Amino acid sequence: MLKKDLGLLLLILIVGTIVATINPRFLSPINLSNTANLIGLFGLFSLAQAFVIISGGIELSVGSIIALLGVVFIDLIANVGLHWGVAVIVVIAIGILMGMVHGLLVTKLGMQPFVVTLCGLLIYRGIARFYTQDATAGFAFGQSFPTLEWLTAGRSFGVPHSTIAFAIVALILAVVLHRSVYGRYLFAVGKNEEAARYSGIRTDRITIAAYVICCGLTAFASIFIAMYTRSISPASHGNFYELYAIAAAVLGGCSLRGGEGSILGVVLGTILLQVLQNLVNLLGIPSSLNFAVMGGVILIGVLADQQLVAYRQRGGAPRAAPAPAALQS
Amino acid sequence: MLKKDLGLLLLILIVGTIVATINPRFLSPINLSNTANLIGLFGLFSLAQAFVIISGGIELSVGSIIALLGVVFIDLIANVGLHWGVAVIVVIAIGILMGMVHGLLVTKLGMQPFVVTLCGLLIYRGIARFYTQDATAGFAFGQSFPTLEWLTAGRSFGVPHSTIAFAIVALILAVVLHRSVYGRYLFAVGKNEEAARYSGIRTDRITIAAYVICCGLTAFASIFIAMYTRSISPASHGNFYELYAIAAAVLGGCSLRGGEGSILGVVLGTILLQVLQNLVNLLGIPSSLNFAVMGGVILIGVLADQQLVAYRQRGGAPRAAPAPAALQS
Amino acid sequence: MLDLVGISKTYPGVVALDRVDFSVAPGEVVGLIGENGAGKSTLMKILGGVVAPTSGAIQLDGRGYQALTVGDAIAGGIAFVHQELNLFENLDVAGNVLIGREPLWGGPLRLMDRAAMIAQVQPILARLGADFAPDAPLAELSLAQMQLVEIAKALALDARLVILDEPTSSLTLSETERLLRVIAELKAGGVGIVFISHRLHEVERCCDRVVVLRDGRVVGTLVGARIQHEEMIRLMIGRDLRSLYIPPQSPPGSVMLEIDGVRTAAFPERSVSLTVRRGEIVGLAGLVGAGRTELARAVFGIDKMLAGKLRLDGGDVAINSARDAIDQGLYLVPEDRKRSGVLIDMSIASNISLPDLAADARAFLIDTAAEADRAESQKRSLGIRAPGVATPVKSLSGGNQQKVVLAKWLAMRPRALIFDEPTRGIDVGAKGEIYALMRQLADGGVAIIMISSDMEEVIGVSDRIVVMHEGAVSGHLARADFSEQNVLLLAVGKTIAAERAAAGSAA
Amino acid sequence: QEKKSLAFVVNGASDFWKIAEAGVKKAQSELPKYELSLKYPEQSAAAIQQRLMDDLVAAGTDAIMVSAVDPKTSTEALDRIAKQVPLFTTDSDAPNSKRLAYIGSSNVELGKDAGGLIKKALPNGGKCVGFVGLPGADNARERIEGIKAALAGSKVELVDVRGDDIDQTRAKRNVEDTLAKSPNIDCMVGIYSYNTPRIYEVLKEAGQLGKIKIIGFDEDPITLGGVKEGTISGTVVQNPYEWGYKGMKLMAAYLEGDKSGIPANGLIIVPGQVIEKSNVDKFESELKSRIAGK
Ligand SMILES: Nc1ncnc2c1ncn2[C@@H]1O[C@H](COP(=O)(O)OP(=O)(O)OP(=O)(O)O)[C@@H](O)[C@H]1O
Ligand SMILES: Nc1ncnc2c1ncn2[C@@H]1O[C@H](COP(=O)(O)OP(=O)(O)OP(=O)(O)O)[C@@H](O)[C@H]1O
Ligand SMILES: [Mg+2]
Ligand SMILES: [Mg+2]
Repeated sequence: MLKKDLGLLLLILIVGTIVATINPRFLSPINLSNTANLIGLFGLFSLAQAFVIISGGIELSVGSIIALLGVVFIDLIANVGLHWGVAVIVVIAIGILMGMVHGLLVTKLGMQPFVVTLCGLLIYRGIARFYTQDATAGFAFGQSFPTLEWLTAGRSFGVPHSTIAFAIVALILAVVLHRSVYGRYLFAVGKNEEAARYSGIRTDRITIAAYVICCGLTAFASIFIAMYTRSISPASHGNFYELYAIAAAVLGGCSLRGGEGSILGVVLGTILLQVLQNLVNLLGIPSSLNFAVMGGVILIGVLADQQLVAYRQRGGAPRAAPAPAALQS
Repeated sequence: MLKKDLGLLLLILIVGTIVATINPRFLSPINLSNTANLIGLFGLFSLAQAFVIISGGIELSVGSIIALLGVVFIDLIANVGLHWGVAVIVVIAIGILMGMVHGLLVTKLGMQPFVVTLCGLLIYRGIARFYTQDATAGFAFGQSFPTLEWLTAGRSFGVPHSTIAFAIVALILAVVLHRSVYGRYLFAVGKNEEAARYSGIRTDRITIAAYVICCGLTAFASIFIAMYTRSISPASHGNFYELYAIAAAVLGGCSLRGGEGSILGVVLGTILLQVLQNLVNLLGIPSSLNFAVMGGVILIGVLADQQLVAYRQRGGAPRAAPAPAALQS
Repeated sequence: MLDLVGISKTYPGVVALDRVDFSVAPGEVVGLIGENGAGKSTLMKILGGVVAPTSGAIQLDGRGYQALTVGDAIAGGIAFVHQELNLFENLDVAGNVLIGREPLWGGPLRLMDRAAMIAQVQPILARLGADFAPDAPLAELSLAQMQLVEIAKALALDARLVILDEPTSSLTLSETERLLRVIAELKAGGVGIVFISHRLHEVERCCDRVVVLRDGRVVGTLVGARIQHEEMIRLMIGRDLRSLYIPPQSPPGSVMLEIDGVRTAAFPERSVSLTVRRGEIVGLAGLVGAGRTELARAVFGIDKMLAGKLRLDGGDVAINSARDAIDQGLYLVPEDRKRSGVLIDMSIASNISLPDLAADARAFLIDTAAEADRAESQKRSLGIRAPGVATPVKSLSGGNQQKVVLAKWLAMRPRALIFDEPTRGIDVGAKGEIYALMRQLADGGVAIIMISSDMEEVIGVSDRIVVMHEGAVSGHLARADFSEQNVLLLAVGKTIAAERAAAGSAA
Repeated sequence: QEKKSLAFVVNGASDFWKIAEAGVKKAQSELPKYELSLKYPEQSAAAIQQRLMDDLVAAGTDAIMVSAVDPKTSTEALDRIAKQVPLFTTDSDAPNSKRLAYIGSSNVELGKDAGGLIKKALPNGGKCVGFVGLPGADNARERIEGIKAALAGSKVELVDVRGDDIDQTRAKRNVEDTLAKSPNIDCMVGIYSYNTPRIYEVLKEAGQLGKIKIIGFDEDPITLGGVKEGTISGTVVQNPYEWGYKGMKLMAAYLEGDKSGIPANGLIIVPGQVIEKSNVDKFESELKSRIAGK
């Protein structure tokens, strides 16, 4: 697992060096700080996604949750006039509730995660748009929440607080995933739910917990993102963010078949994706190619990684990952 | 399988009756014909998606393929001045090539379908936007291709030709899937690829063929869609269409775990989704709720179907589909 | 007809086969035996084209190959029944049997001829004595029935060489009997057969020649009259084996596990009651699909019980999940190892610690050192053959995987244990060890139910036999009345005179 | 010596900005000492546009003109940019931000112009339906507000506005469904540039051209063709070419220390234009020559 992460790190360093050579401003403190800020924002919900992916599921409603909860959060503090601390709690509570519902539908009613969260994607987006009548939610002029703003969008010693929050969350999740009993159970459930059940693991609880962690953390991220954009048009806010999250997790070594992945990998995956976005803008590549560059790098990254693995255990079957195909998601 | 389809049919009839009661114009020939037209357009690529889903894969690049090939098609006939017949062949050939590449990456290089086609989603969209420099591709005023227009967007006896094309394709695919050896092998590969390989089935070819059929048919659909909208803004054309296709397939009884599904089911799934879209407009529901209505109905539909199945084999485990969880996509 | 010369196969860290020579002639039945992990399946997979050898040559009908592909093997008339099932749950029986060789019509359209398929499969099923129709959905069959389908698949091929890798591991006596008869018919028709089994009496009965593998090498070949139990065992494990039955140290104690009127989904209208005492091993026999596995799953909390009660040590227990059962000290060793028994991608240590991870954890964090220690001691006491406890279970042989499942439970404190086909695919040496372990547990006061379709095992190991027929208990047998005849009569739903007496003494 | 670079950041991919780009090109030919560029965010989202601007500033851009995705609520983000480089807004203003000036038209005014066209097309009154991509977006709201203001007191009524999320298929289907739902509607208004051609096509297929009046916004070729043909009553266009051209010149002048181009109220309004059958030919040829770069 470490070797995989090393490869990714190397890739980031190579890309970074090339960009820095072409445009030295890549390494300017302001650019690094901006990129770090976005790594923090996107990293939070990418980590969240990783938990569900490791459990063998998928969470497609990330973008819609970010839109809906962002709208709710801003509405609560800007219009309803709730104290922001209360609003944070409310928003995270809603996130946890959503995770619970997703988890229950997946486990107790045996629905496929893809279907459940696809419906979530549609429904939450619809509610967000209906809630604001398609209008943009934002603060009135001069409306200001100094503490909240400092906490979410401020910087200390040039380090954005979103990045700090991300680092802390990543550390906690790394311990949970790689050292705790829950993490071990999660891997077991992701690998083979039936065998896990026969070993006495309450697999339903583990799976539900994965969705709760995912949606709760996404709710937390939605607050940072809302405070970053400070305005949310419910029709487009967070569109495709689930794809970013999944891409970061997959680049970072999570398998969509479940049971595989590491926090460090996801962190590196997020960094790579954000550096790529930064690169497109810094090198003056037409932004229309932004998507293509991202897709190309993910493809090459995953491919190179697999070929490396296959090369190391050379002599193996041509399939780099000779898992039984029934497991192909 | 038939029972499942019957349930869906019933749901469509119920929804239809309710809508017709509230607004009798639902049954007006013009509205039926319009809806049939859209069923044809969306049905073509939903059927395509079903093949890949049955093979145990997924094709996320549908929307981007529709955008890229639509742009290419319109550019070829409107600007390059190619004969439309040649352009149709070119576009379908590109689609087949895309399918081949996806299939090869999935089989020969052992990449996960989700990853491959996610990259396709990003790359094709990027290329489409770069190709036109983000400009809209469309016909000049008065530019007209009477035969092509009649074939793709015309109507005979009030029946749109897209619907006829859809019906013919559905019939052919039904024979291929349910009566031919290829279809049998596709089901086998989707359920248990390893066992299929042990049975001497060239599983790689079957899988590649599924992607080829999917992308080729999607290319075909992209022509109809391009001729319907007659103008394509590459940044937004076809956005989220992969979700429509997957939703229709899943509503129609395809399992994302592979190895399950029927053509009739997908046809009914497509019809339901389009009736829902129609309903939002006819009943004057705010368009912002469009997504939410769709999500809600998919959720209820899949849930009701599963509960029915579980009820029929009552006493069974609470999980309606007690497949080993490792298989959860 | 077929010659393998100097075949070697190495996996990272394991030499699975070491310069093995092997041949089969038309009309010959070759037995292939050896301990778990000896390399039997690997050798056959090379024959079947599933695995490529590291070195060596293959001669098939005079043509030389470096490695066969599945296509080559099928074209060369080799049919292969794999040790693990390779079936499609979304197809019916006929579809499974004829997969890859469907009768066609419609020329280039390559459409399937359903009627011809049914007609083709029907006689094969009849020949095997299967009690299900060709158009039955596979998902509704039990494991043993599926194994019959797997065999039917090989028969349908009209092969010239049939490889049977432990075809009888979950078959009961009568089906095994039929299979042996079918083998004899094939042999008479000039078909070559490779027969792998850990049930040596079957090997004794049907093989012309027996090749014994140990640690990837051929250690001996027995022909004709020399094919005998003792001889085979000595070659396989290099020593003699004790008899199966180890008498308990003391008579059984008070009732430990009481299953009272339990109904399961497979036979919702029938209920099962049975009791097991401390220190007792109760054999649960029955024909294929008698409902034993369903009962075990329900008792262990995997499936919901439709009705009935469970008592452990005299007290009512409510079991709604496997966790509840485990917390009560009631464990199950499941029938389908690959699917339910182990997590094949995880290490031996993680598998063993899984049900009782809390014991190796401090404040929710896993103490990996303690975990490895515990796994190490289990590995040693059960003789699991692996480079280390960090080895993924995936790379172990079937038998050693089964030992990992056992190790999982033995690392805890069982009160009652249900073994569902505990020695399925386990070699004789390891079997002996497992039986000794079961007895040791029983003597320590554990109540044991052993579900088994291996008549030798049921009769050899149990203190008492309970026979099930179509979802209900059809009779009890005390040790004095043990015989294949009696078990079979009860299994098909008949009663016997001795049964009443046994019931009187056992209840 | 390095050239100074000026960036025009738009709010999303659209043909509309192609015309502005022509203006930027024209300005480039007159400003050899500058590097001018037009930047699209890859998605029409505030966060993405913000990041694009951050990156541009980091990459050393000297002045930025932006059509903010969400100007009303992006004040602080714009201020952050304005602190580092001179910032101008265009298309839709953010009056409370520290931007130096706004160049563009007023969507409310455009809406009023369209309302005038509607009243002219329906002298006896009637019912109208509007079609738009994102009904909640500011530009859509303001245009609708303008239309309603102009129609107030007349016998014409805007009864519904259907949104399509900028999905052409849905845009067309919305028109079809509206026609099926209320066949005796009197006029249809295409509020986003692509809505009008979709209306035109559906009405043409249904044989309703001329019976149902069409009023549009912007200068899609089909729209202009329809106006020429007389089947589209008229369209209200803006002048993005001027925004691009004037804006760039203004920024260059500002960087050179000439601040005279900036009025005291910071508003440089480039009025929109009402295109009807009478003036469509002149407008079209002018547009063509501008895009061709003459
Ligand atoms: N895919 C693999 N990767 C690594 N090692 C393997 C693999 N398959 C088999 N082995 C090893 O090769 C050896 C031979 O295994 P094989 O399955 O042939 O044994 P077997 O004789 O069939 O045993 P059993 O009676 O338990 O089925 C074992 O040590 C096993 O661990
Ligand atoms: N998934 C299923 N769906 C429908 N019927 C099933 C299913 N699984 C088992 N059955 C049926 O339930 C009955 C009991 O099966 P069970 O597996 O408990 O039998 P068993 O005595 O353990 O036999 P075996 O030797 O096959 O394991 C059989 O008739 C079988 O066909
Ligand atoms: Mg074996
Ligand atoms: Mg059983």
